[in-house]
Amino acid sequence: MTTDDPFLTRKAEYNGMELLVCVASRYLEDGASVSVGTGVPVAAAMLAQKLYAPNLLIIFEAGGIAPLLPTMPISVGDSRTIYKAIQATSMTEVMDTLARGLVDYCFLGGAQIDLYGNLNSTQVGTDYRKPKVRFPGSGGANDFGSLAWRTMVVTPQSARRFVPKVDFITTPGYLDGPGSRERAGLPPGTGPYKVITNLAVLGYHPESKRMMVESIHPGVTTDEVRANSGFELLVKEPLGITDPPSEDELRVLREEVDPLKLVIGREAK
Amino acid sequence: MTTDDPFLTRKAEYNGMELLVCVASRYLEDGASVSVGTGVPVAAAMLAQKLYAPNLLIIFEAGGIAPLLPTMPISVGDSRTIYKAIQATSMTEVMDTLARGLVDYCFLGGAQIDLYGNLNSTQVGTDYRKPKVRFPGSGGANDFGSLAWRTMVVTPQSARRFVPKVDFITTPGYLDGPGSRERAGLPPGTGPYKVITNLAVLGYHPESKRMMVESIHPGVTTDEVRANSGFELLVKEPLGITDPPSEDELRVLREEVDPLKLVIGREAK
Amino acid sequence: MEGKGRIFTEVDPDLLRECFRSKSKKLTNKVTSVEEAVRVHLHDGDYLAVGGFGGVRIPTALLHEIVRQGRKGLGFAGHTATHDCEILAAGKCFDRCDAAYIIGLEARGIPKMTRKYFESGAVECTEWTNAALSWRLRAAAMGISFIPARSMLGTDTELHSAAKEIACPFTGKKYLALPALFPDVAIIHVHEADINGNCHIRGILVSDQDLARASKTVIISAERLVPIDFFRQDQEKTTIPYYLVDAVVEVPYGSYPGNMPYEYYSDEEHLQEWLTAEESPETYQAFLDKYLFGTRDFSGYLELCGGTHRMRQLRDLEYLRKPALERSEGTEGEGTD
Amino acid sequence: MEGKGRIFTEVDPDLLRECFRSKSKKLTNKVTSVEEAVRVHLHDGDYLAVGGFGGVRIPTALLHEIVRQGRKGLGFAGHTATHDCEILAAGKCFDRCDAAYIIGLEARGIPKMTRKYFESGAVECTEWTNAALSWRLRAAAMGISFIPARSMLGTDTELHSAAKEIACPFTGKKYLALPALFPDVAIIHVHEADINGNCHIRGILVSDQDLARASKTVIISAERLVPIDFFRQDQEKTTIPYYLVDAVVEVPYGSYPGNMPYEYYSDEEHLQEWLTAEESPETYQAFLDKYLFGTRDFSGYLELCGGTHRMRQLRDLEYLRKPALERSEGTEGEGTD
Repeated sequence: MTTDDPFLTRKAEYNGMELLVCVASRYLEDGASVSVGTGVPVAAAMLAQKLYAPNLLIIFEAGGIAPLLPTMPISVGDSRTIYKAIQATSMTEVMDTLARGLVDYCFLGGAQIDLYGNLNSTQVGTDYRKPKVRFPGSGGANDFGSLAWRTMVVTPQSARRFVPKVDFITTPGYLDGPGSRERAGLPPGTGPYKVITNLAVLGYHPESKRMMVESIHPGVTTDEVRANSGFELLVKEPLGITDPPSEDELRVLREEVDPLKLVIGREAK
Repeated sequence: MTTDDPFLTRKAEYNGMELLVCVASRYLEDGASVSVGTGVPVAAAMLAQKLYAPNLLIIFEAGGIAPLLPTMPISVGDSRTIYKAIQATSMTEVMDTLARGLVDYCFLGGAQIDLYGNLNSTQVGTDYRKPKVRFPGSGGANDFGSLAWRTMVVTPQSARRFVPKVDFITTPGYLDGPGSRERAGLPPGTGPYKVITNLAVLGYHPESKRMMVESIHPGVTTDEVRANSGFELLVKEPLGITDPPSEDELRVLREEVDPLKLVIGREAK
Repeated sequence: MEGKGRIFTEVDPDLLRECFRSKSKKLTNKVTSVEEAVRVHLHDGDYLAVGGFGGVRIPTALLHEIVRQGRKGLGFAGHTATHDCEILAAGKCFDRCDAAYIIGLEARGIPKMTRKYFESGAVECTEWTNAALSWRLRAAAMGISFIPARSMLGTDTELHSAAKEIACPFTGKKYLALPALFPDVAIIHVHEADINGNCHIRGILVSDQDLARASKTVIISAERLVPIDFFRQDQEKTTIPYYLVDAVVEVPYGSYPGNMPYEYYSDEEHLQEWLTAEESPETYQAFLDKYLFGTRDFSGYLELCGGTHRMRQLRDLEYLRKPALERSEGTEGEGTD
Repeated sequence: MEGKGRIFTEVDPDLLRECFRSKSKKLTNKVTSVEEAVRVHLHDGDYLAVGGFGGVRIPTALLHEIVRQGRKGLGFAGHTATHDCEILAAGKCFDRCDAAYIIGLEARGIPKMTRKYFESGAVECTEWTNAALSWRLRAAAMGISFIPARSMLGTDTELHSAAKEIACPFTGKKYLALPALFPDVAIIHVHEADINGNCHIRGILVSDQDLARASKTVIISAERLVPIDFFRQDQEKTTIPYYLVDAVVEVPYGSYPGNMPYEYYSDEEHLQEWLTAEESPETYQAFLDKYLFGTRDFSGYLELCGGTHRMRQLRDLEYLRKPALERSEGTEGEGTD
């Protein structure tokens, strides 16, 4: 993250989805393991593998381990996820592997996220028997949010989505704040790491565990970031500006990772 | 079991091991599953398969499921136990299968057995830290004795081996008597079933759970059976005489099951 | 904390032991029809679990037949249940659900009528996670009534589960005890099966090995039947052994429109058509009348969806090949199948 | 009841998580020599677990090297430990043991010197069963510190175990909580491995899948090295994935005199010679001096035991063939390998 990047001159060169993918990919280092879902996460992991992390171990929760992804999967269990893979195992064994502490990163999403990074993908409304809107539920999200070392969230940012308190904690962030994951019995050292939105990269304050803006994307203002959150965001000082996608990143992303524009052809919001 | 068999005229026609194998085989019905070890049990299971129980499911604890045994295995995990088998799985999965109640019969042995069918294959002497003689221990015996529906013991009979109280309960029989398996937490309906010795077939009294002679082998007296036990044996009334091996049994046993006399060439004591 | 949800299945391992004890271990011919398999083995009120991964290796033919036969009041294991959930919801077949992942079709979207069914209050849910359901099935496969786990802790997912907090007797650490999940009936689609029920699955297993072990009754649909020597000659092929299985049906393309790894890819266009049809009750009814209730069996459905021509395209997609029509004959090593 | 035995290994899953976290997930060349694998990865005092089934698919070359390097004070998982236990006892390598099956050689008999080692008080034992050790490894593979089980209850095996009785929170039923078993080092012999550590095992697995997952360090010996595409082209071959493995050595006949399924049968004559040698300290020392300490490495041992001629015989035995010498050349389909 540097602040001297001439992002304005490059503004037209990439779209919001490309930015999300490129930024997310930079957090994955070589020799690490990452559990990915479809869409931006898998694109980010593929990009990282091609640029910075040739030995990134990609894990799909349905059982696909270290495939040579020929194209984007549609399902986290489909044939692409085991193409020339090292292993096609069971979900149970993937979850065991997660529980043993072998998964460094995971990517999650949700309909709502709160200031402690708790995620809701179960329902709108607080009456469990009569939800206003029902969503799919945890899937493997709670498992990864509980047991992976670092949880990353890639999500569009809006005040409707960034709420002071989620209607339903599907997946644990820092729960009620410092110490509450540990009190709940979750393994120490795990938890929310980064939130990458269409506006900014956010992290968490080391003591208060509250969400904190770490860098804003080129062309975005701090006020915009604040306005698109339903709770008060801490802001890191000095605040960085996100490095825009490099030419290398964009070329590999467009030509090798997602030539059919399945991910980068969508709207970032 | 009939008492009118002219066993005397056939006395020379079979040896003690042949008798043991033939008698044991008769307790295995078609469609049942049996976990076997090497020696007499596997010979009995093979004989049963060829004569009465073509669909007997033979299970080896190391992972071999339903092999077409070409010859006697030397180890319960060796190549023979998976020859043209339906499955070569893990010990863990065999033990799971056992725990789920899918194993009808098992064959066990031991250095000592007591009046409730408890088995000792761990040590002679009651000081655990300083045993007089150390044996291999449970292996899978305790697991099968705990979780298989019916435990069969094939063993030479002597007062040294049939003791009032085993030095070490490696594998549970009826423990201290009626109700004690249930109190210990073992699954209901499981436990000792038959003891087949070189002298007699023994069962357990339905109420007292004490060992009881059910039939004596041809040419053996009740006194002999009693004299070769260190505790008082109950005797069923009327007492049967064990059917001696039939010509069919002997032919199949000698020609098809154990042509190399690996089992039936040994001493019955 | 103690989950407020209900446990929908029997957890007493001793009752299950009695049930498993009574299963025959004979090698016998278990081949039957889809119609008969469902009629004989699945009853109103049973708890049903579906193998595969929602839109991957699902027993579509069996699922359609369950709807056609009008099975009602089922319990349902929502273990990454996507298109399978959609089919059963179309028939309003279930009224209680262990929900780990329901309604949605992953990145494809959320079908409206299916969602409505859940939001209507017609379905009682207990919340879980994918790992929790996997581990609940493993506990059942191990013949134990509970197993400790470390996810769900501290969340509303835990609160609306039926799990209970316990302490490890060795470390004092907090765990969630998950109750074993013993389904009444499992339906699983596999690559190959023999008449006795031995099964071979290629690719991801999800939880199907444990599911077959955990279930009182197991119905298999297979892409193809093979002789028993297929397994006896190579035991690595035996994913599910015969003695766990109660019925076998042969259904080529039986996972369509789902993906069958190494066989054919998912039919995204048809899945999209289904999703679009769910926009309103009227369009949905018309869609279901045409594809589900208007067809006598699965082969009728396949014909409606494009028949062998479409299947050929999906096979090309699976193998990342150019479409067959674009291939010049005789120049491709892969041939034309 | 609460077992009086000692737990010899760490059970806190969080300490293990830190350890597993630090393992690299890179695909890198891990091939080394038997000598170096043992020297670098196994230290005095470590807790060791051995793959295979005592006399079947055992890593004999690694076991010999452990004795030759004089490793002492090891903990040892006696999980149907037969000839492997015999080798390590010959070197007096361990002083504590989780005993499920120790000392004996199944139907072959009980080696006197090995038994004496256990009876001498030099080895602290905690009692278990084969299932208990399998399930303890599975608990470790699941990253949990305990798992409920229903064997051992009510026996002296339980009394001298380190298990604790607990109640199921759902049914109230009594269970034995087994502590997870996380070995420091596992040594496992496999059929094929690649340089990264991906492994293929044929035939019975015993507990080796869980063992590889449960252990902090995993050393593999393989009959042969294969390219990574062996696994990428057919994922059914991947019994153990590379990221669990720390070192790989290629040792043809590496399970000798044990049986290697589909490769060679056990050498019952040599095992009998070993057993007979244990009749007295003098004969045993002479035997060990000749076969173990008098050989520089495993190939020297194989030569002493009859070399390729003997291996050929054991292969014939494995395949139930007539001995090679009796076969007339060119008339057998199997050829001469």
